[in-house]
Amino acid sequence: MAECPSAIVKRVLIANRGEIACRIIRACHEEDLEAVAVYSEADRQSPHVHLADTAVEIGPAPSKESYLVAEKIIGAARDAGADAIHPGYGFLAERAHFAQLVEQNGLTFIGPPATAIRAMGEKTEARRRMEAAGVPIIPGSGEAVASADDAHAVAQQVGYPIMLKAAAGGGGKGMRRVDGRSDLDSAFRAATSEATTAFGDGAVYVEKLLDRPRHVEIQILADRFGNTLHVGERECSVQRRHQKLIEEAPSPAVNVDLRLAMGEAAVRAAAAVGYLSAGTVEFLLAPGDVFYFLEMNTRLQVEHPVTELVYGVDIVREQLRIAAGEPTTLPGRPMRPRGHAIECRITSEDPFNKFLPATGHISFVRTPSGPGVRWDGGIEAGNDVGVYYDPLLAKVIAWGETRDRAIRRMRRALDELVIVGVPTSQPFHRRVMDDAAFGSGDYDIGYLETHGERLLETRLDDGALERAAVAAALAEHEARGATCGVARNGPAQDGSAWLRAARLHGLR
Amino acid sequence: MAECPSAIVKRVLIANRGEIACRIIRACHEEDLEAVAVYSEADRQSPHVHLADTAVEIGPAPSKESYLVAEKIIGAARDAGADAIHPGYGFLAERAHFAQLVEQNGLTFIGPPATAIRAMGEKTEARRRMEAAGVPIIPGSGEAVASADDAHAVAQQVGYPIMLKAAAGGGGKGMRRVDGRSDLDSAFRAATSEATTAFGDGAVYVEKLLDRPRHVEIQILADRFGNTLHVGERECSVQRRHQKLIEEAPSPAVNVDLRLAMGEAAVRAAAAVGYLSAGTVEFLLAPGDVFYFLEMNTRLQVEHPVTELVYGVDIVREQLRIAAGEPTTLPGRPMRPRGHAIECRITSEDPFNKFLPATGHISFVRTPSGPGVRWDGGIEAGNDVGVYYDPLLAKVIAWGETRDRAIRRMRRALDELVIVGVPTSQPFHRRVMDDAAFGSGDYDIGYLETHGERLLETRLDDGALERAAVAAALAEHEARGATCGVARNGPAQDGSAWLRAARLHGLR
Amino acid sequence: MRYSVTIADRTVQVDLSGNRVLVEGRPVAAELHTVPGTPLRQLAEPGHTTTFAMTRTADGWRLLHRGEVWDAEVVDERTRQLREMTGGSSGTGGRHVVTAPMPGLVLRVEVEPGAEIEAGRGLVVLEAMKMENELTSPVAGAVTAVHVSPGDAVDKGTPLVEVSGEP
Amino acid sequence: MRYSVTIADRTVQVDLSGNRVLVEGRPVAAELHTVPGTPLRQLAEPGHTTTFAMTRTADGWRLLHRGEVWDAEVVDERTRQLREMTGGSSGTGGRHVVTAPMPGLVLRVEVEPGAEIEAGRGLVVLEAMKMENELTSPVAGAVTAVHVSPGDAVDKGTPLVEVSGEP
Repeated sequence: MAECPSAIVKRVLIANRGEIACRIIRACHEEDLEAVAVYSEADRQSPHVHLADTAVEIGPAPSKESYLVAEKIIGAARDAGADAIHPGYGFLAERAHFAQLVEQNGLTFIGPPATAIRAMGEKTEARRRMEAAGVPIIPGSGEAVASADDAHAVAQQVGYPIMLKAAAGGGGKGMRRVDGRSDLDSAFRAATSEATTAFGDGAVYVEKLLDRPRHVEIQILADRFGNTLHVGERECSVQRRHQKLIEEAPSPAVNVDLRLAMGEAAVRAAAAVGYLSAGTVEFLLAPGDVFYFLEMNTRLQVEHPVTELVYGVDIVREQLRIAAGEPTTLPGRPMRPRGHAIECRITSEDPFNKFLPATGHISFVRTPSGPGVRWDGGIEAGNDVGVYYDPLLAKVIAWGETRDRAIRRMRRALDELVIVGVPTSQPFHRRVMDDAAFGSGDYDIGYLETHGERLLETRLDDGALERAAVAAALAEHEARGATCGVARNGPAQDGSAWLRAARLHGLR
Repeated sequence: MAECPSAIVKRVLIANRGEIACRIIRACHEEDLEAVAVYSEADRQSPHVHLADTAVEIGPAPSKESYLVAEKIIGAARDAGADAIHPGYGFLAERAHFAQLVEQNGLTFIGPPATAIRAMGEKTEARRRMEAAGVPIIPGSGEAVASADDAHAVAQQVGYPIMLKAAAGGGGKGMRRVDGRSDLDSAFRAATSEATTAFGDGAVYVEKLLDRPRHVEIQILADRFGNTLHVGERECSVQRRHQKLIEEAPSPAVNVDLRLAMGEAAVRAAAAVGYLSAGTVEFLLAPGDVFYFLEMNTRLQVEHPVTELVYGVDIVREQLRIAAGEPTTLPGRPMRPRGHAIECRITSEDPFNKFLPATGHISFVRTPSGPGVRWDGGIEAGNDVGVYYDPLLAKVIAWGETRDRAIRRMRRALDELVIVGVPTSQPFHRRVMDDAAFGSGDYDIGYLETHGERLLETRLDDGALERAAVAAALAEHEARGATCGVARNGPAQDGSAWLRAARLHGLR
Repeated sequence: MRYSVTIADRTVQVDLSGNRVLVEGRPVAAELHTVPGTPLRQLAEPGHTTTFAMTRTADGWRLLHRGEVWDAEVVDERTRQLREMTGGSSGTGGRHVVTAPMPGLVLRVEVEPGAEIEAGRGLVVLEAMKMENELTSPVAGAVTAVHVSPGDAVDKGTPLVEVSGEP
Repeated sequence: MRYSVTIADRTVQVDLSGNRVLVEGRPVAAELHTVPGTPLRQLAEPGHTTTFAMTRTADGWRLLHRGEVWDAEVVDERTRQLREMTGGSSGTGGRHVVTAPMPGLVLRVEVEPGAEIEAGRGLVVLEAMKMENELTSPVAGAVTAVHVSPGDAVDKGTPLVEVSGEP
């Protein structure tokens, strides 16, 4: 496709919000491109609006009335004079229809062709294609099953436990583990119902459930000059309900040979659907270096920064270049990772309350910084966290010369981070960084199930309890005094009592 | 010295403040070491106090009564149970007497031996040693000159222009350029007086002034196992009155061969004084790849982060390891830089008012973040910037795959940075990032003199003027309305006028 | 003034009468300093400095410190004595109202009035932020009321289910 | 209300009467939004959004935007008319008092009373933050007073030298 004329990309609309919109706006500015933000009524004061060169309001807070309305995005692009659209992740990013609509309106879609999105989005179809391309797949039904009985028939061939998965889905929605026939009916109903809600299509298929595999994925970049390259793996086994919480690169379970084998399989997967731009091929890695295709995410991934840090590449920049018809800047040969990177997703979920999503007004943020720490944020003091969107607030990413160093650095960064106004997942991450099971690198997708309860026990040693109690009492005392506006210890006879009190309470 | 018993280092006192104290505390925490901060009365609420595990007050705001009093530092270390002291840069960092005192008190000095500090601190002595070690030196008097006449005699041998330099000094103090005999008397008096004030020793010596050289320095690391290694160069030619403003690594003027030659000369320089820990050998680089020894800074350098980013090392961590008797983690062979890094020093100096130092209360800070941006800060909202200390507030460091990418990223980071409450050097840096002369990489220590005036002209295009004027008028209008507490446009007949006004003025 | 401070079910007595700090009767040299304009407060003790981010809550203070978060209930002596006299307590007996922790959509109701349940039993599944969230009973006891049905949109704080705890 | 806004010696008339925005008589669709609790304000115009950090100054607002800083003097119409009537101006004539821009130590005084000087002539060298800083005359004219001597410690705002500007 080298003869394809270069698209003119000067002004990019980012059809997203939060941290990923900020990330993409930054990449645009570093490439001398103007960035157009879109925002719902709830997001007028969000950081992505402040960072952009212009911003267009696209409707009420619910995503179905704003960020998910393809026509409003296209309209905003036209109004703002944008010539390209970056979808980020989530929202419209993996809707083939949207990619098509963008191109039909004479705009450049910064992502893969609609055909590739469609091919990978229909999961049973993707399985067939992968099998044909020589990419190892998990034994299973291969196509949607019509009933619990049909699912059972497949399960008898491949053996329980099995996984029910939404054919149209991804991201953990419409998935259910089934350990035996007795669980199957309710699980089938739940998966079908959830798939219908999430994707408008209730079809589910059956896969054999592997025994505690690791989730390892390969980053892909493909340009119009025939380069389809793999850029190493990411380890994403710390998950909760199939939602990733912590990612790292490289994977502690992957050596040079396995990296090459998985990378080449991922390239075959991408090439089989005519892929372009950045994408991720997810695998389950079982003991003995056996790996199976899970799905391909045909978009920028939340966890892309860990790859950027160890390979010294800028994946969003590569996307912008590829969309403009330029070749990728990566070398054709396999690259070697330098050091180690870890990402913690800071979400507005309360780990001590079953990770329930929380809302609130963020009154204060102290971001971590210093050597080896990257903050990809989507919030600032003054923002409200509402119920309408994904709870991801920001990502802390730490790089170190070794995995051990990266963990220590992440621990230090999490010590520095302060978010006041909404409960976050920060305490969970902080504890994982101290956890020997995580530190060993020998963990799998059962990590949270196995260690979660222990990790989230109340931790308060005597010294910390006493210090916190003293601080709370002094603060309360000060607050009451300040409210009353009178001396608390009787009338002051001279200035010194006031001085002592002022010193005690930190008044200036 | 491999037989030297390992020192026990568990609790490190940082005899410094501001960004470098924060940097060192972070390194301690990443090495599982406790960090003890010291602070003057002016610094109780400074970030380094918050980051540390404990903090000791050491006296009144003037450094001569706090940070510069060796005995107070030693006493604080004893009180806090520290077993090692990191001096940072400035203050006591290059006082051989202090290093000696630390060791005499049974504490570990995290830096070079007192003998090495002394050898490099006495500039004419250092010149002699360097000459003996085969390190190229600038032609000059070789020793202190007693009078302007003596200086003139040397100048006649090496040719005007010459430089008068404080023998005990460094950091640009007690230095004067002299273009001919007529300037010499006043310059000699000024240099002698400034040297006396700054170092308590008025001795000055003469060096030939090179025609617009570049300032290029080599990072050194030396451990107790006989490893004395060079870790590439830094380009520091953007200076004002010998104070560095912008540094980068690698230097646009240095290729692989020159890097090796300068690196080996720097290693000879360090080895000649029995160096240990991190240090920097500064050179002047003239056209034709000719370089001359300028001085050795026997301490951690402000600009060390650019080296860290391109070589993937942690220089402070190496210092901590070396002090504890461990070997450096660096490979023995010359390392190759990856990508390019630039540092801008954000100081409380007003570039539009001759870089005059300014004071104030910092009410708001928005730090730059995202891919490739490092913020090494020493301030937070709520801090006061006083007159007592160095005006360095923070450093913004940007990494990119190439020099051009690093510049674009720095530009983007400076666009994001907001410091409210005190004028800073930020606008200067922002403009340099757009400057073609800097962008070409072809600049020297005359950069600011040549381009400064042009760079700091008023820049305000019609669009920006109009937007700023409208914003100021709307803010003023809102502020007046809020103050008066009455409707500005006559009595409101119904709610809608209020609503419109509220919408117009951004009230919630 | 004397305060009872309770964090994670452990209570510490802090006496601040007369410009001294007594913890469980023991004198402590502690000072609390505020960074102006921020929630950051620094507790300075000999040999130890702790920085907290502190915000008021309904019954005390929330403290954040190095990635951990603690809720401190702060009660002054008089209030505590009053409570003790009137028999107020925070045991597991009495009526418990489970409310919606965030706005959302009720997907399923998993109990009926009259049901005897264990602590931790799932009561209602709420969809919010695109995730299904199961709300559970804080205590063992009997379900005394169910206020919502599947399909209901609820605001934060809406009562969902009431449980009468075993005494 | 009508405002004269002066930035870097250029003045723009902004008319905010009647809930419209007129710039030099031209209608502009502009709204200013504040991020609560911060100095950040966002000027939204069709096709362009500009975020400023804004703080009040003695005579208007300081605006920070993408690394640049502008001081805007904001004068309402009535005040401007009053000034014009009373002949107030910001020219170079009249008495100029050069004050210490920061606390410091006077190292040298480089002029004497009565001296005729050019604009930019060095007046006093002040040591502050370990640097020598030369303060210069903003105008050409005559030195009418010298208030300090070498060795004096001065606070911010202390008058150092007075210069009578050429009209």
